[in-house]
Amino acid sequence: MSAALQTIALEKRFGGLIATDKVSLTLEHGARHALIGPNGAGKTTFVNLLTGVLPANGGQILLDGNDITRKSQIQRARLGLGRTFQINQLFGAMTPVESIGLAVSERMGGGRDFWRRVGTRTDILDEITGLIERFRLTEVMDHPTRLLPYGKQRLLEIALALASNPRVLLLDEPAAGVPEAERGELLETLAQLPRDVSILLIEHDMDLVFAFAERITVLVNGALFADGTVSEIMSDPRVQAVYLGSDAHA
Amino acid sequence: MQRRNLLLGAILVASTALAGMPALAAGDPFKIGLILPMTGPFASTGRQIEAAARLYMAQNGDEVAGRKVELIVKDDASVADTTKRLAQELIVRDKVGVIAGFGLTPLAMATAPLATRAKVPAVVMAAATSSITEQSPYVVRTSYTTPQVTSKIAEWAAGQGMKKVVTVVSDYGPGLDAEKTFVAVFGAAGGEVTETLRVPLQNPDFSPFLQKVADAKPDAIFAFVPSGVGAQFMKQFVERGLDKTGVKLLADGGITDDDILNGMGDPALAAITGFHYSAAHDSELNKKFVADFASANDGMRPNFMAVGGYDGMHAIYAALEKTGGDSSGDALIAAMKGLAWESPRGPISIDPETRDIVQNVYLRRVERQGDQLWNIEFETFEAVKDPGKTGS
Amino acid sequence: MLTILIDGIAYGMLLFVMAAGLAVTLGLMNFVNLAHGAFAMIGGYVTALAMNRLGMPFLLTLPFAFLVPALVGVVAERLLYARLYRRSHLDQVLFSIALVFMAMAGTDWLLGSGQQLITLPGWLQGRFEVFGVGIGRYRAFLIVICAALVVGLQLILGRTRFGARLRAAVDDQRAARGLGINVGGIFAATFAVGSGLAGLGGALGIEMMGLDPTFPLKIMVYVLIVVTIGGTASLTGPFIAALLIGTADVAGKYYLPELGAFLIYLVMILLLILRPQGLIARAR
Amino acid sequence: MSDTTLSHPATAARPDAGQRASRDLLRRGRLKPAEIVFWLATAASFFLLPDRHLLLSEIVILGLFALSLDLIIGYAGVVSLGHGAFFGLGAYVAGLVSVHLTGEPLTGLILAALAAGILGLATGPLLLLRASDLTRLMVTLGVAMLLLEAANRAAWLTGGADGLQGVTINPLLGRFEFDLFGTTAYAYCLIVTFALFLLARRVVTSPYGLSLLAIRDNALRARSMGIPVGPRILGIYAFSALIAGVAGALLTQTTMFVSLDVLAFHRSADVLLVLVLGGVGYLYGGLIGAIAFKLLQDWFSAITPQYWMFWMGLVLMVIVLIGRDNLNALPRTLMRRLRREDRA
Repeated sequence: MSAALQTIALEKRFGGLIATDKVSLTLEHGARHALIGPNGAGKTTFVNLLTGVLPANGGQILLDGNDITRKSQIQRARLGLGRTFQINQLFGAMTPVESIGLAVSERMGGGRDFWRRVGTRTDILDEITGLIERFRLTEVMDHPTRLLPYGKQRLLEIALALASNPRVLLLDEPAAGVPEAERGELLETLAQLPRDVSILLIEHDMDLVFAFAERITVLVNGALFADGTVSEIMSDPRVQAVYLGSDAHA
Repeated sequence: MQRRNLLLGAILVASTALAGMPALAAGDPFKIGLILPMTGPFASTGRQIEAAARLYMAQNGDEVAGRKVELIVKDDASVADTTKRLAQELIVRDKVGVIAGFGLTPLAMATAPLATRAKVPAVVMAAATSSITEQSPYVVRTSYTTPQVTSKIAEWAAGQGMKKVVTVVSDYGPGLDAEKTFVAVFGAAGGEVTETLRVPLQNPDFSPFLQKVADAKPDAIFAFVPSGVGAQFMKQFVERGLDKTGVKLLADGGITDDDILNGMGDPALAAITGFHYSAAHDSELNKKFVADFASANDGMRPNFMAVGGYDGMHAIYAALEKTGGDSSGDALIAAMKGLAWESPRGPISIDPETRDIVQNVYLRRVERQGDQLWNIEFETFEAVKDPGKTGS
Repeated sequence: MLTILIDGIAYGMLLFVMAAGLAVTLGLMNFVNLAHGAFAMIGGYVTALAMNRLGMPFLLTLPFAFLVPALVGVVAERLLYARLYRRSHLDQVLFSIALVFMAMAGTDWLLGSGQQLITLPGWLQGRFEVFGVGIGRYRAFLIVICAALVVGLQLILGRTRFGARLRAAVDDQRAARGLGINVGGIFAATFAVGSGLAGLGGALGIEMMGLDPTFPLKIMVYVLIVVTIGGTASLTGPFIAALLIGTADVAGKYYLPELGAFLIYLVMILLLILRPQGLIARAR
Repeated sequence: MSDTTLSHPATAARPDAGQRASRDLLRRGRLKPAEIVFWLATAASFFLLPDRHLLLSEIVILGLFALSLDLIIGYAGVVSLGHGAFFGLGAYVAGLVSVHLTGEPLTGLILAALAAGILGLATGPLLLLRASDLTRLMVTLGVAMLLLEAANRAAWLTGGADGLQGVTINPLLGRFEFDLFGTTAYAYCLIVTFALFLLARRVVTSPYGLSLLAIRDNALRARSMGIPVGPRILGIYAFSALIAGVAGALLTQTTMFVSLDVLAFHRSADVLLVLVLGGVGYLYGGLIGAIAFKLLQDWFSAITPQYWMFWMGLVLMVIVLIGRDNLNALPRTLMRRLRREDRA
């Protein structure tokens, strides 16, 4: 059985600069996999290549064994590749219910429906309320998104990604900027993400990585530096030297 | 001043009504709806006509056949559907007896069917496309038609022995009308139009077209452009040295528009134009018209638009006089047909068949007299009908 | 052939002088100022009135055609525009169009609706020949003046402290503010220079484009085309765009008269399909 | 908890949460009292102002046109300075239908709508370039100008600069003749506009409309959710073009005339002005803007036919300077102040 997500010698150049250097990475089904690396290691470029924001210069991306290297952002999303953003990308004028409702109805093929009124399909409604509760947004579900506290916005960011029912979910620094008081709620929610979704966590925060991930890949200067289980990586002297030891942010 | 007159008139009307005089139609004021472009690129048309109409009323009083005449001016910004809506409102709300004005052809075209339906005369004081008067039996014109003038320019050019002419016209109705007439008449007289150039109306620069003319080396160039841009046209004509190479510049008189002729400077001296009116027309009536117009309007010189408005008012006054105050559309139109009078431009009449104007067409050249430039008439074609209709 | 090219370049240069200010205000302040043509009109009227009513010689009026709109520009910027920098583009469009309305009607009221005409000094009229190519004197004059302005602008932007600050502010307003640059002052100064240039363009353009109260609307579309095609990241883009549009327009009318007014829009649409961000896009 | 799979979450949802969610989703589609008042007032104008039907028709047509623009600007975030292209095409198609096919108004209306919608589909892809607002403004402007030039050139078909001659419209439904007072015309415009308004309202409050809002707010996120941004924008653009085409057709049919200035630049610019004046993104902006703009224009130009633009400009400028939000809040603020004074 093929991996949930796999890259083979994926490459990206900006002029002479190599941003992603033949990275081959495998994300198993149901994985809790973290991608770490110092600042400028090329993590964001890698995510952009995976999601199709940037076109790759070489190599392949396989989603469940299917080649998606040439597919557009939208097609990849429709094939089950979800993501969250490092900086919130939300719909400020909508409420959480509407945002999630939109994602759910898109998935169920209701997005082209220009006649039915929003909120009249009970199957969609049920899913929305489920997600709202799971992500602890019940209190604020009918408030405009831009007025929500940051931690709630962060939750909504993940809820939105999950609402599209992805098979693979890329979490791009989900805890970035969340105040300490709201952090616990976020971590708990992350821990409760459904197991059948394979997750690649791109993270800076080592506490979160150790709490969440089962496997870790280290990216340095755009190239794959180390790959292994949490304990393997933790005990790898090279990683400690290059990354864990030297990086003050860790 | 005018407002006070209006007020006085209103009081008069009110008091006669109150005095229990028989409520004749003749007691009501007779309203004239003047729809003009008062804003936008053709605003100067509106200004000239309005000023002339008011001058006519100042000179001839505001009472005709016992009826008080009122003028209502509306701005259509030269947008055809606005013209039509304003005309319709003037007819149904203000109950005007006549609609008048119409700065451009499509504005008149849009309104003509309305005149038919409402049986209200429409006096065209500016628009010059031949076919306007055919759109409705209630249309009367006191301006001129493009073929009327252009055909005489073409005849004259052929008479002068010119063989090869290039035409340069603005790419819109009147321009194409002029081009068609010139090509036909000049060709019939044995000349040849070697090239017909059309300049987009929104064109700030004539140079490429004039360069083409320079390359073609014709005997003369015939030009028809809207009056505002005529000055640039002539300047660029001179700048390219076309006057020195012996190419004659023939044009519809709009190019040396009296309104702005003075500012054009020496390049204007190059033009030979045909037209129906020059502010320099040598008659007592015209001298008084020009002087009164200037004194009432801050020194402004009346142009062909003004005389169209002035004569339009005369046609309305004379018709109302003739019907003895009967302001029904049919009576007024019948009265206007065949009217003939002396206008500042010379003797004119309304053709009873076509309701179009019959007038002299003059050939003029620009001359400097003192520190002013004038269109001096040097040849006259008398009582010219619109060949667009007499020909067919 | 060369005559046509030179005509086109002269026309393009003129367009650039009028558009330069708009490119900078759009790039720097992200303000859509559709009233830019109104400042060009002010410059034109300054020259026309000074020549016709005061009898000033043409060349002497040009500095005033720059200064008066610049002054009006700085006042308008501080009093009105500055309040709207943070508003949406649509509000800015509405506001600047309102300003155009007022400028047009106001000019009409003060000075009448007719064309303003000027008579150039004799040495600028007519044409001269170089190697058999006829060149209009006034067009040659335009090219020289505008080229000098372009070089001057580039020097100011590239070599002076003001230029460096301006570029910093265009690149990143917040960072520039952090560096202690008086962004507000730069805005006002730039707006003034841009308005002044437009005014100068208006004055130089009377001979070729005419001048009446509807001038701001007439010129607006052309200026916007130049700025859009050129991009707002630098002045080089609009400069190339202006020359391109100028020569394409003139040459198109000469060689393909039947395409007439189509050409300029076709060229614009094609260029924008190829380079949606303008010829020279912002590096980021 | 974590084993609650996505496909069966209903049992977990508390009923009151479901109701709240449903209420929130239905919120946008709900008819508000102010809307009912607005339409009642509009209907009343038909009976109360019988001698202004001509002006009112013009207002309604402009309002419908502005509403069509609101669909793309307010709901899809795509600006346009060339919407007159669709208005003009609709106007010409309606005119040509009446000259060459039939004077029956509804046929002309439908054909005009179709033609404009097809043009919208054809030119829509130009807007999908990764472009700034300015680029979009100019591309749309370019398209409109090309169409204007084409109409000017095709004088054999369009009548060129003189305008299309011979447009006559049969009585509406075979019974109501288009009268000189504009009464039939006004009723016709009102009914068509109201019907299209309801349609547009339905569309923008549908899931499809919600997805447009999402694209406007954040296209990056919309893409990552798998929303096909291009086709969605194209769809609303074509729909908007279709409505603009109907507005154009209404103008032709009620004035029985078409000339080149239906395609002129000032149409596109005016409608943008009107919409921005009324406010974007709530469908009523175009209608309210049209009412305000036209009434002001009518009023000012009755006082001073030459210089009305100055006063118009001044009013618009003051409106922008005060800010529309403050202006909308004005009645409330005034009421509050009045009440306070009452008490004092």
